[in-house]
Amino acid sequence: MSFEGLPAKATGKKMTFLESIYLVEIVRGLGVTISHLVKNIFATEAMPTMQYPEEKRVYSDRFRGRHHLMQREDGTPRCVACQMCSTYCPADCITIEGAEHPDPSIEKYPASFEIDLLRCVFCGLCEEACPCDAIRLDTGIYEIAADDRAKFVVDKEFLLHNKSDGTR
Amino acid sequence: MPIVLESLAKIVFMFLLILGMVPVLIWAERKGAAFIQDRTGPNRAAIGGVRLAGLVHPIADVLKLVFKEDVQPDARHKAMYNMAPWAAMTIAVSSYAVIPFGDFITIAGRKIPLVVADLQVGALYVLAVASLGTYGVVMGGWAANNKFTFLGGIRATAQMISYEISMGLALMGLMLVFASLRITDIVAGQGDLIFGFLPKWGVVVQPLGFVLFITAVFAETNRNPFDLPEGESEIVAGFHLEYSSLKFALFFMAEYCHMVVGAALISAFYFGGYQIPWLPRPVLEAHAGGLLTGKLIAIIIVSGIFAVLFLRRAQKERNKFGDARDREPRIGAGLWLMVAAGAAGALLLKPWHIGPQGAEMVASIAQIFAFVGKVVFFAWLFIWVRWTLPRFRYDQLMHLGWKVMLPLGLANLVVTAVVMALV
Amino acid sequence: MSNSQYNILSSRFDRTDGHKLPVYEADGGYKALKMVLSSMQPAEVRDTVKESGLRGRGGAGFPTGVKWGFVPPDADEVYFFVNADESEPGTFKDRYLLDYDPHGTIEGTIISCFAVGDRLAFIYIRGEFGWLIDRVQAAVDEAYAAGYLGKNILGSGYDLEMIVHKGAGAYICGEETGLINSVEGRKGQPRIKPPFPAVAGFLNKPTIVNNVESVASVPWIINNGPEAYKKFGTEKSCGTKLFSVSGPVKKPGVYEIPLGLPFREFFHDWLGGMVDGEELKAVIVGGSSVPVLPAAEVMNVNLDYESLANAGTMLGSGGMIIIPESCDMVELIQVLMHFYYDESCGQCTPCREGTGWLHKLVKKLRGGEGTAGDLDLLEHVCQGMAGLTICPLSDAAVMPMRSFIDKFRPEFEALIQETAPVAGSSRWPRGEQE
Amino acid sequence: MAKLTIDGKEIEVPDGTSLFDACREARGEPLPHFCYHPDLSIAGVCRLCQVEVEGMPKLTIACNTGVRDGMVVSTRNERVTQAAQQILEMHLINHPVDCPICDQAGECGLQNQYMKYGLYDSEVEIADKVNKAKAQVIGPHVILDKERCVLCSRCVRFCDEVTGTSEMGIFNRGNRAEIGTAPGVELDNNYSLNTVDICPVGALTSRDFRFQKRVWMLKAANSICPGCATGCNVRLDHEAGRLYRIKPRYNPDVNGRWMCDRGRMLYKAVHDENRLLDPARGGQTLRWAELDTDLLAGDGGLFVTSAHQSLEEMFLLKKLAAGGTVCGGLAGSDTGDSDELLLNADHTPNRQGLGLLDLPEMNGAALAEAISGTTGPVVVHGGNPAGEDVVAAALRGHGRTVYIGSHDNETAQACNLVLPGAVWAEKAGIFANRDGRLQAFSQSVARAGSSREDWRILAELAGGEVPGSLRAVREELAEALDLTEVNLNKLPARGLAPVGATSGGED
Repeated sequence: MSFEGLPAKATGKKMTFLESIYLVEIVRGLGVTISHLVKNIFATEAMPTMQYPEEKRVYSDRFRGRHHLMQREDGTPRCVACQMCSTYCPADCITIEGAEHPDPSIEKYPASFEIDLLRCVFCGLCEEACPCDAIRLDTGIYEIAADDRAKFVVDKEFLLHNKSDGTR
Repeated sequence: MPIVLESLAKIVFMFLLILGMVPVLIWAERKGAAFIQDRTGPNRAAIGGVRLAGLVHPIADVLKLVFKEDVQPDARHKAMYNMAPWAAMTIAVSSYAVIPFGDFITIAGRKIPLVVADLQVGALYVLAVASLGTYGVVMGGWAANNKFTFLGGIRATAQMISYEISMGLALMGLMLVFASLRITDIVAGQGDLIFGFLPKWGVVVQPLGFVLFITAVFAETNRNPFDLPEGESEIVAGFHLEYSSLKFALFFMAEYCHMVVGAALISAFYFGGYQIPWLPRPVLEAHAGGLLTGKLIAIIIVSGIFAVLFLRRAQKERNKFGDARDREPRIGAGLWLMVAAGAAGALLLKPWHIGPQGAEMVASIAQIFAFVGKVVFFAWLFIWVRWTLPRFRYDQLMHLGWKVMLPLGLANLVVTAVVMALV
Repeated sequence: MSNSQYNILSSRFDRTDGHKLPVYEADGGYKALKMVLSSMQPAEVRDTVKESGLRGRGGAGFPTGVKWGFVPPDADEVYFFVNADESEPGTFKDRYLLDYDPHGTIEGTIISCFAVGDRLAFIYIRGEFGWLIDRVQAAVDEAYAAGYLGKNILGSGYDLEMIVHKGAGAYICGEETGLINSVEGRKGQPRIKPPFPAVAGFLNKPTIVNNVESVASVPWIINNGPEAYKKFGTEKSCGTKLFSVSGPVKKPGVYEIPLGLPFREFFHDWLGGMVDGEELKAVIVGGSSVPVLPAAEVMNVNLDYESLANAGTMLGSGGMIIIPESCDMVELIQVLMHFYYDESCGQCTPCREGTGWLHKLVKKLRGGEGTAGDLDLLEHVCQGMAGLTICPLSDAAVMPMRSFIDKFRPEFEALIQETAPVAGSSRWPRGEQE
Repeated sequence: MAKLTIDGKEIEVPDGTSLFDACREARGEPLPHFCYHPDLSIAGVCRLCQVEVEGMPKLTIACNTGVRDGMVVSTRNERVTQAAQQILEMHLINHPVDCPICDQAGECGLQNQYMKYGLYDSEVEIADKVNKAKAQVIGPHVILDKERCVLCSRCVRFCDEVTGTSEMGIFNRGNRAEIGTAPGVELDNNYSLNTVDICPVGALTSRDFRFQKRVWMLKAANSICPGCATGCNVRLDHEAGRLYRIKPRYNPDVNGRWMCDRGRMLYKAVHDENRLLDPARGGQTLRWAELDTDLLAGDGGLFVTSAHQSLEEMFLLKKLAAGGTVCGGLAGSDTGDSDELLLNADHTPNRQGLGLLDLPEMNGAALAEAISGTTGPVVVHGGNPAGEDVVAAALRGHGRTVYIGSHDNETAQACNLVLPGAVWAEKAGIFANRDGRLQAFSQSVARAGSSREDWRILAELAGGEVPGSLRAVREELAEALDLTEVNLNKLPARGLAPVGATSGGED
């Protein structure tokens, strides 16, 4: 679709009589739409529509998909429950409860970490706010569906293993 | 007794025609909209993995709507609420009674006029039933007891009143020209030629009347650009907001029935109905054999071309998807080949040697096809316009109805009357 | 090692058994005390000392008589401390004094206590000087036995008790309030001033803390009069001063010199120049805490307070360190920085964190991991430490650091040239950019 | 008075004021500082409050400088701000910057001052920092993180000067110096959590509040501690209907800047599982609407309030008991530990209020007798008189007993009708402290379950002429107390000192 040739802004030009009775313009409009129709019938392949479940659009690496919590080497979350993300979150969708970690070198860890995906607006500010690089929206998952509201509230275990390779 | 059978047969035919067109129109609406907007449109519903370009969708829709839960508002007016969709549907279909879909057909020596009820005041009947059409909408809107549905009903009423007048004025011009209120007369009158070459169609003798009429019909059918009763952007879904399941389906179907009726009225009043231009009935009957042969040959050629195209595509895309859809081009090719084979089989019956009785039958069927073809075109026009024009604002709608179309309709009537008086 | 010409303090360094009371008395010891107790008023003693122009020999150079005058005249209790917590690297004059002439210090202390009206005196000796404590304690015991200490000294009605206090080992206890804290049993760290100790010090009573050398000069001044004392030295820097010289000179050791002696003369004539095969590179004149002077500059200075201040350094405690050409200045500063890092008491933030940072940076530099901005960073750290703390330890670390970079920058730069400068490292301050 | 010029602004302050306070007054905000605390001695170790005094060659710290007439001081010139910035940088060199897991984040001196005076890029690698012990439990209430400490010594001075217990000290020297408790000693005095309050950084944090909530999410409400008769002014920090901690609020006439650890833990009672949530008769839960309207029908009756209730509630109960006997509750109940600083032996907040309204307390036997002796209803409002067995037995023996209270206790068990009242954090009211000082507290969190404000319950029980609002109750109360010129709805911030009494507390 090209916008070339269109005026950059409304010109405020007076309509001619022919234009003002509208009929000719309607016919011209019909011509425009039918030309699209005809063109597309004979060039189905050229249409930009993707056959979604079979074909998938390749998104940029920066695409913000479903969140995931980064793990330390031992599989525990990197998150230290500082609640920067929940503080910063414009949708107020992150709920964290901190607790004492048995390992004194970690000190604080999230006893629970929940994200309400229905509230989330995928703005990525939680990533920005995180001082530990613990939360990322890098799974690339955009197919988020469930048959129950409660299932959209995902917990720490889910987020820890929420990978784009489909292993949850 | 035979006359009852006759009428029943005609009613059934009309019903099948209209109801048969509804799913096709829905399909055309969706696919047409999609192609106009550079999309592919619905193509998911499939039978055994074969998708048939979305043709299965209307079936799936019907199944879905039939089996869906019928959610009803607590505060509805029960009787009205239940009646409304049926009213809409019934009224939409009933105006068809007076529209001739052919001249006549002779079966078993009986010359049967191809119209359900050849009323003397057919045109008035049309106007009357059309204005009843709004009742379904108003009832539904009011009975659901919801602000949005109510607004939709109100809008429908106001809109109907505004455009009914223009519609009537436009038709009055036509009645003056053909000097009859009987629709069969009007259609028959359009078989003539004026100046020896121009078909005496309503659109030719009443061009302004045609414009007013078609605009009014669009408005009466609540189709874009006049679909304010269901203006999504302001009142969610308007009058049918509170309807679901089969009742919603009825409203939905009523809209398409309205479209078919509207298309039939336009064809009957302004495009010669079943008349084929330059081929009046006697000429048709005289050359029936040749015409039929030519048609069959044309069908063989065209369907052959399509079959070849599909075969090539089948060759090319043998394993494009890796599932049942790879069979679709082959099925298409098979269908076209069957059509070609059927036509070729018909040729074997030596259609150029049909007798006078056969010729008359062919002529009748040809005229029915002509009528159906016109109806299909105007039904498509409804769809086409919908995906071309934006919706009016309500004040624009009223302005157009009262301050443009009404004066123009009056002027048209006066001018027509004067011309008729002078001629 | 004394020079007979200047024997105010060092006359008895060569004396056999000079630390013993009979020998001291035989040399005319306690004569001044007897004179003071028999014929002078405390105020007279204070005036005499003030007139002599004696300046504190601990490093700051504050006139001793003036300091005594700060004691409120109506104070009921006054305490007197002799600061023998000599821990400055390169300084070992007090140790000599107490080792060879403890009675000189004790006599001076008694006179000073009399002058300020004190009844209890402490000699605070650095804990590492184990033998010295025994020796001084023995001398004090002798003095008690001889009636120079205790009740009614020499029948004058003046009482004085003297305690030899063993320090617990921190450089900062040499700072007067740190010393007081230490004796009180608190953590040895300086107190915030005001109030100054002369007004509220030990147990919140007026307290005078004087260096050993200052106190030891007092008997001579009493005996010979302030005028005689003023004959030595220059107009503003009166008297003689002990210098403890270390480094590869032919004759290192403790020297008593008249203030104002040209360094060139001291170096060539007294010290005998460098040992063979070494060239003079630089001199730290007054102990490790003062700025260093390169050879070219040091040859033109005189050894007195004013001349050295003009040259950009300080007389300090007289711990002169002679640095030969073969010495790696970066290594030297690393040693010094380690000293201050280790000795910072940890009270004031700039010093506590700054000394550690300086040490880390110098260590990193010397390890070859220095980057282009490091010298600027060192200066930046110094700037954040200088003059912002309770006591001068922070300045003591900053002064050599700054002077080493200033005077021997090429040696530092040589270490970091091999390392590529860090690109895009944003420098202080960032706030303005935003 | 001394006249001095600070940043070009002339101000006059009394002689003996510290330059720090003079600067605070002139600037409208304090100088950067960590070690200075108005209630503690001067340490002068953080070195942040450097100012330039005309005539002095070096910068000087304002906290240890007295004002002098004619002093000209600059607090914002380049030299001063640069020094402050550099000293702040020194503070942060060995700070772990673990703000994400630090409970102090949000109310931290280092954070605030960095944002104000710092804003430089750090020159120190994390690996170069000096490591010290983290998360050391040093007492029943306090946890210590030595790395975060800026060695301001406020806690040391607090323990030396305020409590006199001297548990804390600074050990080691140089940048190895660290705060700690002496070997074998725990920071276990009754005021240990005040060290957490005065700690400008996250070195000392409360074990109780640890990791419970980020402080910036908390909202604060002013209140009065109900723990003892001292009536410390407190701030209730709450969020989403939950109390998280209690902090002292400055009131020089009552508690200064301190409060005891016992008082700080009282918020737990608000969210206790033991709370009464619904009205109940004989253990059967009711709805308020199902209560009989003629609960108090009959002659006389006994009405027992307690020293835990607010003045308004006592007053209303007294009014309610027009024809019956009124009693101030169990004499000598809720007494316990005390100390010389703040904690009073009387662990009720409003026993003086009983005196003001002339409600005598009874001992157990007398109360039991009074209960058995009345034929009318017995209304027990708050407290736990059935803690004494004779009273419990008497209550059980009486047919018409009503308990209005907040927690399920022996009295609630013994009475047949139980009405859930609000705890002090859930309602507003006035307490009279040990000196008779009237202090108002306000509601901070929503009431638990279907409990109601006590004054509303009492007003409804009374029926007939009931005041429609707490405001109206207070107006009547003021009249009854003969405090006509005082507006009880708007008590002064420091509370209303009793007429004729000396200003209480440690002024």
